[in-house]
Amino acid sequence: MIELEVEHPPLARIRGEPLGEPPNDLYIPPDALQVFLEAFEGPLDLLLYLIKRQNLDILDIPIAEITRQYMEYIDLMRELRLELAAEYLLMAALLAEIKSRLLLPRPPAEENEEDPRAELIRRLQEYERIRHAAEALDALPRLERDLAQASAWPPEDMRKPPAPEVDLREVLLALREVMARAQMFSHHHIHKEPLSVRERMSRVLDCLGDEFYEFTRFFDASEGRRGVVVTLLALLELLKSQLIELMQDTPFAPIYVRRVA
Amino acid sequence: MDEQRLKLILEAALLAAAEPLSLERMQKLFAGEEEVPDRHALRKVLAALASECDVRAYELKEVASGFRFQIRQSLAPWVNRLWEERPQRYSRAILETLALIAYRQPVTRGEIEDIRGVSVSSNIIKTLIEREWIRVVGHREVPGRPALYATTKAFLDYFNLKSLDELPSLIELKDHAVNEDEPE
Amino acid sequence: MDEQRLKLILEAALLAAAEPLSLERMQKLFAGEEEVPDRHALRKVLAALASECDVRAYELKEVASGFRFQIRQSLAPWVNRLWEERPQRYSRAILETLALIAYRQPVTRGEIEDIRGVSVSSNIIKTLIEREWIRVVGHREVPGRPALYATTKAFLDYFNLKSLDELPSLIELKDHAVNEDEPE
Repeated sequence: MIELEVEHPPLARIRGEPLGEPPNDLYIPPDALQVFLEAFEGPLDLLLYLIKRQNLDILDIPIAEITRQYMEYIDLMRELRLELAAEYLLMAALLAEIKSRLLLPRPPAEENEEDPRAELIRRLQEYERIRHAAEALDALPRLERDLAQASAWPPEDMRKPPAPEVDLREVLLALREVMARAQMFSHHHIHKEPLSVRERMSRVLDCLGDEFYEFTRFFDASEGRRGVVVTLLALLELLKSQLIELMQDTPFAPIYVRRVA
Repeated sequence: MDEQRLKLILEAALLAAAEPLSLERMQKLFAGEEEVPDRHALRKVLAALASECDVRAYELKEVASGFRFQIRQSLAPWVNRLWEERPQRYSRAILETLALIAYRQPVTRGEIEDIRGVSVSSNIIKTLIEREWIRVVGHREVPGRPALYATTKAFLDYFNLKSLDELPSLIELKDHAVNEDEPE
Repeated sequence: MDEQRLKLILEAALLAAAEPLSLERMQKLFAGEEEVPDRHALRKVLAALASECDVRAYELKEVASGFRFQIRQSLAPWVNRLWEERPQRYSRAILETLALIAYRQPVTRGEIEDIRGVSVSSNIIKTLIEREWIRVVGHREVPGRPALYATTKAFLDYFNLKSLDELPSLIELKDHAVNEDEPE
């Protein structure tokens, strides 16, 4: 569809219309726009897209036209109050500057001055090469996705390469670090959550399988009051995170638990 | 599927798995294909693979949990020298992932990535599963049905814990630096 | 040591190691024996091993840190069904950053940002360092002494490459013949 419109550029249609009225060739449903913005890796990527879409030559970009289209995207994004990275605005300023320099009549003395587009073109080319290189890299066969190391079990009565020994303190130090980094310590609710509840959550999920399970079967009186509380908290936590659901046919009938399907 | 192709696929799976494969698990390799080989067909191909190994450094073994390729006993003296050099260590990434699974279980890989701010490679998960310190206890019912991981009994045993409760709470971790000189 | 025996030992070691083996490490397998095969002998046997793989599910591949047996790419669809975890996909941001480091190394974060036209999040750098695909090889002696990043052998191993020379070549740059009469 886009290709068809490129053959008959719908530019005249857009001119003069108030900004914010998305032109047809640019129309993207608002929901999709965030996705769309995320699809671009930055202003150079967006510019390259605009250029390629119209089969233009990077070496000879019609600056005025590209600037106009670029600005339409920017305005559209602003209109929808999408957070726009500063880089996009910087590029808009640069395009505007190049355009104005091209429009100004040049005194003969400055005839051999460099084309104001040159720097932009160089950057676009450089970025395009990297974009291709990234695609080529992604296409290389790689471990995990396309290849696996072949290995066989070690000989009888020989352990595999000895598994690394780990000191619990090392694990705790690692946790401290990651929590500090994520600033998880500031979340109040985590402090109070007893780990036994987490453990019980795993156990409940594990024994649920695909069947119904009677609610009371999770409670083991021999664990005492504390055990019952832990189980209840675990069930509530699982309910809250929508991993299980409770069912009861009629009031006072047995309550059943099952995994959310 | 012709036998030659089937043989290649089984050989590949056995060499990639690094653990014994049961016949059921081998059948799952063909999930979604028109023709899933039956146990009889699998056994026939495994027999062919086994006899081809006669000239190789490994043999096909059937153990309780399935089949695996195993290096011949006679080659043990040389293979042993492979591990002599370096005592292995786990990376910080593995330890952090393990700690997060212990404290936030049941938890998905995506949730671990959110907290760590770094993507977690499948190898890390595989290493911890192979060590039998974590396992899949379910799936979160969101698009992609990501696996939920939890720690195992073996994890508690290794670290000599009766239950997860014996791990310090996060607040304790924060307030008291982990004491390096703590007696064992 | 006769060649047949040497071949069996190398085959065993390569299948037991779970990581690429360098020629040096292969030689260490014979430490203490009267006769340690030289590199030439090892290469000869490796070539024989490689050609015997033609009919098998795996191939012998030389990557940056040594030799490994690896499952053929054509069998990946079946092998991948062994694992619950899908192999990770990498975002364009990560791939472009990695490509820039691979092709322009050593390079600073600022230089990467200049070429990509956007800022590079620290998560991307952290992920690449954690995967051990890149590392800091020095600092540029300018204000702030920014770190210089380069790729590692593990990067080459992962992407099935022996050296940076094997990276796909960059597309040619066309010369900028400025058109003086830009229509407007």
